[in-house]
Amino acid sequence: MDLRINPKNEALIEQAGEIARDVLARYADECDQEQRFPRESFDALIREGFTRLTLPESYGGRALWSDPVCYTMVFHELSKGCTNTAMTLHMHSSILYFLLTLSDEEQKHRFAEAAQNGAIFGSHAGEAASSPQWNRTITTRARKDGEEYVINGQKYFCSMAGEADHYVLWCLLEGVEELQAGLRWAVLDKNLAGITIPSRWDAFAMRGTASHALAYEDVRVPARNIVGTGEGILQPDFVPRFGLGYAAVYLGAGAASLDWIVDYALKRKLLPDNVPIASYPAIQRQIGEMKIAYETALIMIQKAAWVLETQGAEKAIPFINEAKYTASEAAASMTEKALKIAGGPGLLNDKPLQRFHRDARAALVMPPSTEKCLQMASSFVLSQNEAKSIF
Amino acid sequence: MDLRINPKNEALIEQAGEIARDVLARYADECDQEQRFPRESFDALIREGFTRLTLPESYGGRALWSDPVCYTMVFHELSKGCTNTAMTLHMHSSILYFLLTLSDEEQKHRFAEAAQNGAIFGSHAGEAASSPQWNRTITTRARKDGEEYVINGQKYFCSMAGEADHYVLWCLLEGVEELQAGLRWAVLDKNLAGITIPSRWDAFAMRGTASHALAYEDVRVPARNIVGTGEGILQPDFVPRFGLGYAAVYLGAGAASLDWIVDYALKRKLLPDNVPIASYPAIQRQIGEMKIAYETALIMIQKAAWVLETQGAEKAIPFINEAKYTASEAAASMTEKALKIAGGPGLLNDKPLQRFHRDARAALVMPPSTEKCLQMASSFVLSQNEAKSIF
Amino acid sequence: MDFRINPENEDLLERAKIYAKEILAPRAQKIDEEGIFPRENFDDLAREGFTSLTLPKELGGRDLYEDTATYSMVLYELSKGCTNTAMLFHMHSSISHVITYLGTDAQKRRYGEIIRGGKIIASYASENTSSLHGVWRMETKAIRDGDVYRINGRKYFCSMAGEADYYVLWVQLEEEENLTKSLGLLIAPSDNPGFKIDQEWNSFAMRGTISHSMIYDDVKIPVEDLVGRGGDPIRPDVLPKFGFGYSAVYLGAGGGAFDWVVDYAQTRKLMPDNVPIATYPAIQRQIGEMKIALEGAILMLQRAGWMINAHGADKAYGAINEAKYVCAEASAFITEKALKVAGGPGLFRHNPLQRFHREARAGLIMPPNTEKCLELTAKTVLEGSANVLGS
Amino acid sequence: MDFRINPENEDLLERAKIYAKEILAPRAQKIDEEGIFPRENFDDLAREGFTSLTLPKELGGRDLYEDTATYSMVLYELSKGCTNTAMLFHMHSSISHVITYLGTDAQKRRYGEIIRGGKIIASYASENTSSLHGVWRMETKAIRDGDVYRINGRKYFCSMAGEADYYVLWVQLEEEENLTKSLGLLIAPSDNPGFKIDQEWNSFAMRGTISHSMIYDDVKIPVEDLVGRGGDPIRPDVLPKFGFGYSAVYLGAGGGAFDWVVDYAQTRKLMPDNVPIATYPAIQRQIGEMKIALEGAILMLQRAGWMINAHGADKAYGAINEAKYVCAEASAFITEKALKVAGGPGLFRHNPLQRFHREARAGLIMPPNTEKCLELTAKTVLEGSANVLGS
Repeated sequence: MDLRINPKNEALIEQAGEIARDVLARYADECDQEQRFPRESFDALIREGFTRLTLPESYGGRALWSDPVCYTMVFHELSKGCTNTAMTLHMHSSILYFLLTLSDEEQKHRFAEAAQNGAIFGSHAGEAASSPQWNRTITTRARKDGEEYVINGQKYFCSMAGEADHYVLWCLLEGVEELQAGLRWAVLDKNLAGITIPSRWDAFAMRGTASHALAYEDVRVPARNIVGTGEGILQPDFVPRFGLGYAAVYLGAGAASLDWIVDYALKRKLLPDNVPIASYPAIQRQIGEMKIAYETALIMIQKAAWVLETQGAEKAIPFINEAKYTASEAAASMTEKALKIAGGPGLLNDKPLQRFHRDARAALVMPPSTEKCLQMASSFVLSQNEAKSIF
Repeated sequence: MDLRINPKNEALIEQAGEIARDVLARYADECDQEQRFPRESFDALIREGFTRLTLPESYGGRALWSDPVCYTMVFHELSKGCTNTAMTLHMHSSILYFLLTLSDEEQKHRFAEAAQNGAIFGSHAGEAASSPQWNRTITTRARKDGEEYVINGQKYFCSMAGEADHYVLWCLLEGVEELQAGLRWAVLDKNLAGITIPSRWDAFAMRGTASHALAYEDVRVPARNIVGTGEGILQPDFVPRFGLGYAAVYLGAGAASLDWIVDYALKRKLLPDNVPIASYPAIQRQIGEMKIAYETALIMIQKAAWVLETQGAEKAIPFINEAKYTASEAAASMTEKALKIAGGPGLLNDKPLQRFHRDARAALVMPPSTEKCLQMASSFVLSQNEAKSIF
Repeated sequence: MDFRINPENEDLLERAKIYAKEILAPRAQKIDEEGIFPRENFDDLAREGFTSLTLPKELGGRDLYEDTATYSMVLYELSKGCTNTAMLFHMHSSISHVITYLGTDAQKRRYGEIIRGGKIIASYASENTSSLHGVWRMETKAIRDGDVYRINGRKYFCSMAGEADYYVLWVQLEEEENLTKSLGLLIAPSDNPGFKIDQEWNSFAMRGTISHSMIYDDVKIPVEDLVGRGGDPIRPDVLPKFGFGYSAVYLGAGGGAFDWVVDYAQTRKLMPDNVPIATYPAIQRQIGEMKIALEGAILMLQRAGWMINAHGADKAYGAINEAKYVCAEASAFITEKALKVAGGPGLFRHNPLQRFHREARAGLIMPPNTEKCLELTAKTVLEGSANVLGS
Repeated sequence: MDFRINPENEDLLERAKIYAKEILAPRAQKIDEEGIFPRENFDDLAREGFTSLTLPKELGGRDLYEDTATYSMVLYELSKGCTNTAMLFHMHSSISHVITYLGTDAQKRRYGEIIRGGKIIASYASENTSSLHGVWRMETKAIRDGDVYRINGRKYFCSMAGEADYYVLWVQLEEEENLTKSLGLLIAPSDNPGFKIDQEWNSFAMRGTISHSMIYDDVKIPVEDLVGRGGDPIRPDVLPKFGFGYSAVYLGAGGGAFDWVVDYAQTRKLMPDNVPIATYPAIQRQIGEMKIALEGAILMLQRAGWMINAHGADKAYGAINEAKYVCAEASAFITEKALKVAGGPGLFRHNPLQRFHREARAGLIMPPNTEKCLELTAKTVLEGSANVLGS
């Protein structure tokens, strides 16, 4: 047993922490309040190479998904500064990794080069909501027409809609009903004709992710931008990697609330006692609960990442489910406790606590949801072979 | 709105509290440890008229089920002294009430007179466990043979087995499958030939209820001891009244733990502080939680009892379910908190706290169970017509 | 015992339900988002006579503080439509009651007329924050100068600052430290030139209460506008009336969320099941938990309300505290669970769930907060009584 | 990062599982019910070499305290078979380690031989109870008298009193108040005539630890049986080793309950459904919650164990506290939930669930208890470090 982080990437985690504090945190409240994409933060991340984290080293990247523990810790650190930035960068980084996995050589080179030059990829998989006993349904269709494909469909929860340079869509070849055979990814320039935003992301949590809906009406895309052959398109590690990153990002909201409230508790004094409220036992008790919830969630995430690295996605899925559950519940309970400790001032919008609290609510419902996690954890125990799909 | 207890029966509630403190509490630990029926307590209750609570006034009774609020409060008070005594007396009192409701005139007189003279009736309905989506299954059969009926079957969780003077069984007339038509109650002298105890009640909670299994093999009972005609035998208020009493009795374990721990906290001093632990904020916090949980459960029980009295059983069922849930959870959380507050000494068998804690565990599983209550509460909201049966 | 709402006031409850649905709910989102004062709502409620409900009957009111249980249910129902309006309505109504309760005949006539005329009177009291264990303090002093009081000081969380027609000032009338003799209540029209609004209220929750800070810069108020005598506002028969309604208002957020999510569960369908999610057992279980929590909180609220009238506000103090705790916790619990049940759509800003969720957070924090309630409750158990001022 | 159990010691874990199932579990009920010392278990474990595991390799052990993560998992696995045996095994093992860690070469040889010979050494330390915030105190004094120490005093909760072959005495060596210089560890054969057992251990939980009180009535111990120097036992590199194993043992109760209830859920069928209750979603959800709680606690345990070895026991103090909290709470949570899932049969004494449930309650209470853990954890956050003695 050795719980040290891979020393090779330790500096990266530290750097992520610094950028989070120095840059991301500076813009986080503003972007949240104005409900806009954290462009300044993203630009800084492009400059510092953080949009290339999952690129191969030959393209100036860090191939970070080969070290999932460090991957999660980097995004966890970023998230402490700005949950929205961390979440959208995670979407970009993961989809980029998957894209290169599925691409042919020409595509791989072209996409990697674009990313190397700072292009941002958004991943758009969401369609109408599926029940917990889920079979993925894809209604977006791609019809071949000469050297082009014509895309029609609608997607929901499209993070970085209007902000990413390229949209990566999941679509089904027209005339093919079987997912395994007909599923493709289309990589679309965001400026292509026929792409519109029919409804905007207007939510009380994760407000800066620009997760609008996107409609595609007869959008024509060159055939070379259609990725995948049906073979391996439903790679078992795609969805788990997304989920693992969510856990790390959402826990960031909890961690930020702990940092904030500790600082607050050490400074805040009430009359007539005139000692920091950190000296009150009732406050200490709650900070103790927050800290322990945090540590438990963190080690659950690290273990899941480690299993993913060493034993593969299929083995890791139950661990990722459990980590997502634990991290979400920890983030939710930590931010709630922090609000209680802070009292009235914690409600004010000029302090970030209420933002951490709101963002943590997304953790409870974003896939895999609490209910889904419980169901999967249970089915893993009750029969060892049912735990495959996690979203 | 008027939340005062009916003044007519107030003195009775007070008297119940006195007997609980003076008599029941004295024998409670011993009966629990030796796993025996609280005979001394029961004898005292017979002397004081508490086995006649639900008899009509013409037989020296108090007709207490006509005032369900007082009924629950009396049993709640008794339970603070001894959960086992309160529970078994509740079984006796309720079954006696139901028996007289269903009996013909001759039977009514005979049973009431027996009860007036101190006879104890045990109610034995339990058969093999049913699923939450329950339909009652009765496998015990009564075959007519001249002026007698011959009973065969097996019952579980028969409180006061070997202790009650009469066993009241639920049985089905042979040859009739339809419950509504064939269900009868048989009132058996406990000494009848053919009655055996195949397995004894050996549990870690409610150890003094003598809830053994009872086997009936060709037990011959005179026809005049068969009660009911099929008409009204499944009275809608029988099961709810049982459930309401359970809630009151189980909450007694919680109340007793609160009383005990308050006394303890005011006296217990730790070195080197040398002040009562009641002065520590962390202790106060937990006592505050216990008290509030208690008050909430109590008012839920009282409301359910009031609805039963004023609007009838059918209307009251959802309230009784909710009261049972709240009371069980309150008893469980209160006794758990009390254990935490007491520390090591609370574990010792020479103190009653561990008994309260164990007895409260039965509250969580005894019908209607937590799960059943939640399901019923939910179905009441989701469709107003599904909330009829509660066990 | 009688749990029915006083028949004499039942009409008010029915009307509150209708106003909540037809008048308040449609405007609630705008009030929340823009953080504006619900002036229109007040005007409509005034037109319906609701803003005079707590005036004595001889002044054209319904004397609703004589039936605090119904009063609290009216607040609860209004709050399900718009938490902000209900909160302000309560502040106006409680001060209206206190003015006529403590005032001279001349004051009763004068303010009775003003209130019947639809004017709004605001009540606030916050000074520099006091510690959990601290006693009340009042730094704002009123110095007698001939026929007027001259007042200088600073107040925080002043609901309706800049919007109410009249302000209520809580001040210390003399230099004497003992507030039970010196705390005074003054009323002044809000256009008094000495009132300065200092800081913008921009909060995560209860945004429509526009609770700015205020500075009293040599405010001059005629001595005849002192209501009652020094110390009267914190008399044990007066003070609890200010606080009690908060519990009802905050519980309204939970009630609103509950109604919304039940409706949602009955209509929301997921692919490919295509049945309402209300049919999933995991959803049902959670609706059951919410329902029971809501019922318990409502009862605790009604119980405290009833005690205020039946035994006097001073005797009801313990019950009021317990109700505050249960209502705030239930509302927080229900809104959080509702978010989980709703999934992604619950986060959308056009759905009221996220608003209820935020409002409920203020309930946890507003005085007496969770910790304070527990401490006070523990004291009622450990010492047999709780000081009204909570010191 | 590497979460694998050290391959060198994996065999121990496998063997512990087997012993738990084949040796310990079948005897567990009798030990619990009769409150007897598990002598047979110790003899069997000694024969398998397990009672020497923590001795250094050169003394015939496996030096298992050099791999505390595995040590804790061994305890956890044994505890699933018999919590009492695991607890006593841990006490014996930790003191065995400390003797050889602090002892002279002569002591190492001598006690190494004794331990390898299957003798049991007991460790206990309780004096009069200290308050949550109190510092350690030691009233039992050892007065040097020529070649012996003469010891008088009284100890509480002395596990294995009357049964261990050797006792370990925690005493104050001089009159000096500073325990970091004067606290000494002495060993004596249990047949020393000065040992008097004072009170019978009759507890609700951990009945097989027979933790009587003891009186040291002028116990004479040769000076060469002092282990280490004054203050050594509470050195920050020594003291945490005594406490850490408790967490693993108590978690074992949760683990045992979990295994039992999963098996139960897969076999238990209710009428008339006739399918295992494991197919009910409400049951699945709860099994999911239990599973995740268990996984989190195991990880926190392993993390603390790893930190003891990787960074030193003094640096691991925070992690040890956090593990204690999480393990105790998880075990309490799991056993309570398991009771609910099991229903009535879970209460039966012949099922081990009620035993696990009771043992888990001791976990909540044994030091550091929940409140203490939270306080210490808060201090690590608020002050950056926690004092080893917890003052």
